[in-house]
Amino acid sequence: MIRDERIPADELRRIDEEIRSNWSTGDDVDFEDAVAYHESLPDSKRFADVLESADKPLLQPRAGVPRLDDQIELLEYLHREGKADLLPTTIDSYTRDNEYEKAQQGLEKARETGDDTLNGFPAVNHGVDGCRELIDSIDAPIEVRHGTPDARLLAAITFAGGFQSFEGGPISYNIPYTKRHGLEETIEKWQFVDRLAGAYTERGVRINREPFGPLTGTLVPPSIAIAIMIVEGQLAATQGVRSITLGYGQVGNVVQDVAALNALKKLGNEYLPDEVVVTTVFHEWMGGFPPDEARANGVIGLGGMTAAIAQPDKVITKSPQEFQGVPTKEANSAGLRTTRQVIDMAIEQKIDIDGIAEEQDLIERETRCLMDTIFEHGDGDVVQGTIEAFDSGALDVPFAPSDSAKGAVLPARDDDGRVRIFEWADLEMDDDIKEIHKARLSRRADTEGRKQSFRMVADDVDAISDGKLIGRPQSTGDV
Amino acid sequence: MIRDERIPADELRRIDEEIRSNWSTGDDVDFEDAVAYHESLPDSKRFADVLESADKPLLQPRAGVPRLDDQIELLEYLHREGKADLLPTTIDSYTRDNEYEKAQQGLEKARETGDDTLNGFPAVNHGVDGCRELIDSIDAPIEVRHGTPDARLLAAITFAGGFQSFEGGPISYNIPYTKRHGLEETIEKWQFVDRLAGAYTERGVRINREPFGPLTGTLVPPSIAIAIMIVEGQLAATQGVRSITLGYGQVGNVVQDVAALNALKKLGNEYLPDEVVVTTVFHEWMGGFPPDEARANGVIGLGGMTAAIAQPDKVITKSPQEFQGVPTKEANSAGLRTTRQVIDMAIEQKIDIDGIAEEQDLIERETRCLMDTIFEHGDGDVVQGTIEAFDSGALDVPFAPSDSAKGAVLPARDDDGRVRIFEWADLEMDDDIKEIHKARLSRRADTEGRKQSFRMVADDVDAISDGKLIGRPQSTGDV
Amino acid sequence: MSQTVVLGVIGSDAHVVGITILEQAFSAAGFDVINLGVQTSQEEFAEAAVAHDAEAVLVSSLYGHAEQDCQGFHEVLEDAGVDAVTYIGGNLAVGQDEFERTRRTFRKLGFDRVFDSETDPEDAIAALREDLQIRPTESERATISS
Amino acid sequence: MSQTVVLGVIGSDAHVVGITILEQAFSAAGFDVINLGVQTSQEEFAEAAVAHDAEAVLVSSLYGHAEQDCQGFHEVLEDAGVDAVTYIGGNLAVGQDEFERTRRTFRKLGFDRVFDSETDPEDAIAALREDLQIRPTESERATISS
Repeated sequence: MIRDERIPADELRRIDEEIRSNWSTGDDVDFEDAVAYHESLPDSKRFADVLESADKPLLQPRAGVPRLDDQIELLEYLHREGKADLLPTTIDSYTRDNEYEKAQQGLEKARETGDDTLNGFPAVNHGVDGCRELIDSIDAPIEVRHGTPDARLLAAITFAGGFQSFEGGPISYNIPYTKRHGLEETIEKWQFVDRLAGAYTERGVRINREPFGPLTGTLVPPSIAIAIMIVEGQLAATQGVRSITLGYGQVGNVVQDVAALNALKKLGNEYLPDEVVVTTVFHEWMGGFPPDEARANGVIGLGGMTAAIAQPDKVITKSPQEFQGVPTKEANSAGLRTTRQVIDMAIEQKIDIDGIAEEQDLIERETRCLMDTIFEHGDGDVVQGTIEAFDSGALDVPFAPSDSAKGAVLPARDDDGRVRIFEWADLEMDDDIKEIHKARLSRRADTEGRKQSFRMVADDVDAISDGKLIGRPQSTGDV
Repeated sequence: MIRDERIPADELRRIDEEIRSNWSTGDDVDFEDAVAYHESLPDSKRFADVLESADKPLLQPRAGVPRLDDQIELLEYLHREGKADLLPTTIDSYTRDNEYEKAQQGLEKARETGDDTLNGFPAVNHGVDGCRELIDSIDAPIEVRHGTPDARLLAAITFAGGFQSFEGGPISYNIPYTKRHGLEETIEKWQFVDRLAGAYTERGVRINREPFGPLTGTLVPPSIAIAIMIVEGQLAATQGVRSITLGYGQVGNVVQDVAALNALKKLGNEYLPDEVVVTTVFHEWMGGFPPDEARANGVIGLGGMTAAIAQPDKVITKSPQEFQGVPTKEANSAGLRTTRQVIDMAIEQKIDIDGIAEEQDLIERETRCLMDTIFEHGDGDVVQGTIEAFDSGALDVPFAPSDSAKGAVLPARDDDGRVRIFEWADLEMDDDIKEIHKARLSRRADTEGRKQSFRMVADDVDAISDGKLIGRPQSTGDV
Repeated sequence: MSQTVVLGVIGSDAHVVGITILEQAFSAAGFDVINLGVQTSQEEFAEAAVAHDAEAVLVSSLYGHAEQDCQGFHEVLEDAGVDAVTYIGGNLAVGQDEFERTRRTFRKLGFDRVFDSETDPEDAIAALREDLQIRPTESERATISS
Repeated sequence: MSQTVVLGVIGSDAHVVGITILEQAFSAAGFDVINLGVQTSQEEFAEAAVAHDAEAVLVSSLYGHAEQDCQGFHEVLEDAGVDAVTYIGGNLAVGQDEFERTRRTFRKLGFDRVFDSETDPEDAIAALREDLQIRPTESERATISS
């Protein structure tokens, strides 16, 4: 039975050898050589150090194209024109499904035709040398971003390739991304990823790990996201990770977002071991964007404003072309610069909003309920507790496509636009907290003159892309 | 000696006939016919009613081109694509200088070549019928915006032409716009404009008047702007105006901007007669914009956020192309929609920021000092008081090009980014208030490790276009 | 007696929000809903329709590959002996394809009704009631008219 | 003994912020500043330079018409008997003109130095001190080195 225990060194070596045989480029991974390579990197490329020593929120976009030279050019552009502080390398979908052969075909076709036949950078296929060429070319830290349930080979190659930050985790890259991977399976695989990062850490190469906070990206109640962040942080810490960036996706209510980021930082430091350096990352709105770029800039502006007030360590930016999918590099840079301008204009201002402490207190209480039920479900073991709590529905994520979560809990905004829980299903929560949510949603129903119903949920899901925060019924809105 | 007294009816008629003879189109003005025309307009075109009955901030852009058909097309576009609630017609520079012959040549050249040979709509040359064709074509209220020291003929023609709102005033369209027009002269001319608006008002056609709040647009301390707004409101009220929209230009510090708009509304209602309906308009940042459109969108985003919190009755929007000058209609619409999105997402949220009441109290005390000195300078007459107070420097506007103001007072931001007064010159103010400003600026100097100097002023003037709010010395900023 | 609808997102598509809302809407409207979730194959739709004796099969697709995912779908249903009303809705074509053309394409593939992504759940429910000749219950009518 | 500089915005230009800052900067640096303000004619510059026996005439222009506003300016100064250092600064050309070309144009018109709109007041002061062979005072040197 899988538990929250550190993988022994010999087991680490065994799995490492096994997974490196899954694709030809796995042969080139040599741990000692990799440590020496990391040691040769200048301070400006040490992800954990740059992030942890920053005195204001650092900005990072999303970006990945199949060919190495194109990826270098893209990241140089985002660094130079977008003034990104931290850079990403987003991995393609075939690699996320461990389909390295298909990724290889796509990469070769991209090289032949010049078209972007893959939706990201197939780092496994580029291998250790390809990754190092990228790291050598860009004078900034770079993170691997993906969405891979089984990211073991990707981690082995990108760590050896010089990347010092790796997004994802067994829950956050399972529940929102895939239907049929069991939680036990993804936890086991991510224990290896974390253990490998821990092995580098032991040698002085602190690989930064970043659980994916936004989860399904759609009105996720803050306490659910924070509880999952803490669990993934604990699992990583057990395997020896010492630099952990906990994530949170903007819900659009400034008070709730600031309160949630405060709670994330506080509870992260409280629940994770002292030897872990905890940082936070704020994702600009991950739900549906307006099709209109001008309105999209408004959404980005609100994100920047929230970041200026909450001051997370990092902000993942959106672009005005979010609605269309992958943005041009120009639009990606524009999103960075719009965010930068808002943050730099607002961050020196003292903006203390009433009610943040109360909202933070509520979020913390909710999170503790969820953490308690996880520990209880696992008799003190967080791995077993997580699996059992998701299985019983005591822990749940709204709009989860995975069979590993019930996906029965449903959120809706209250009259102030804060995300509350409309349908609790089997989610574990103290009754008095449930009463608070109920009362808030009831006030909204009164305002709108309609009954609380799934219809509010549906309206809220579309609201921001339609130009509002709260999905009010048409008749009470403006024309 | 000119005083704050209503122009008698016979004098009104005499001036009216005189100024209507200044250009051929003046002949077509017939007051009774004009009243009948206004009465025929639908509710959707009644500016004062639409503005005063709105339940959220209405948005209005700036826009004016020489040819009538182009102006109709432009306003239709801004209404349809930009979703502007209120529309403008910005007048050309020749008309502002009463050079109707030059405006005529420009208009004829525009008609021949199709080029925009004037920088606005020459309403006097288009005459009453031209204006009415514009009013008939657009299903929204339209305001005349200009910058004309002597706007008597422009008012006579545009009022008869169906416009129901008219920007400007004797101080706000003198001090920031022109060097050599005396204040006594512009006050006399604007008394006629207001008296004419009052004559329509008496007949049930409430012409809305809007003093130009941003003044020189560059770090104007809120109390100076508010005092001038109150004076212009009083002058208009004396002449019979009953719908007055007091203006304020964003300084970029959210607390100070919200406090200033609150103070503007409160003091406006307090100082103006009860029979006047007072509304407020917030101008998005009127100082230098970043050359980069993405960064400009950040500035607009902060403006929208401030508007959502302060909830003025109207917002004058900026476009991402502000730096280049006159924006394309697409960019103008984009500025409207970015602002709308931010406001609509934030306005339903309860965002109460600490310190607004204190800042508002300070602004109110400062404004009362200035109002007191104006009344004292004029022995109770606001017209004489204004002239004398500007003459002595007891009332002053920073960066005023006009010879009618000393322009000796200088602003600088404090450590929180609020606009304070660095050089008082002869501005009348209680000593304890001066001490507050001095202490705030001293704190900034400490932070920056430099002495208070004009250098801060220069740095602050450029700061927002350079990407920050406060003009910190390079060495303490980020790289 | 309540009627059963089978609901799912076809192909490799993992967009779950839409069907979650549809599930809630059809349940609230009195239907028995079998929600197959995301990434559902043609065969899984057919099996579920047979197993639950479904009156309707509602297919959702949002990632732009609906046309290829639905090739041969109605033959699979027929071979399994499914005789249900079939609807499809979502972002059914990549790019700025005119919706009428998209509707014809999916009608030809055998769907009884085709909806775009802007459709309210209520419209789909009303359509299904019409197709299955069900009347709203008394209490629902009261809600509608209130 | 302090030296006198005449300062103004030439032509119909009404941009006042720049010269306000220059006025403060030159005053703080120990010069006697005669600020003529905005919309100043060539003749007004010449008259003021004569009346105050100015060592330098500093012209500002930000609205893009500097070249036409300055045609014949140095002849006007010469006719009035002005023998002063002349500087011009601001946005001196409309559009994306390369600055070196702009500098040559205004040097040819007779200006001793030409500055773009990004120039710090300190740079202009340092240049003027060099041209007039003035050394910073003791206290100013202390400020500069601190």
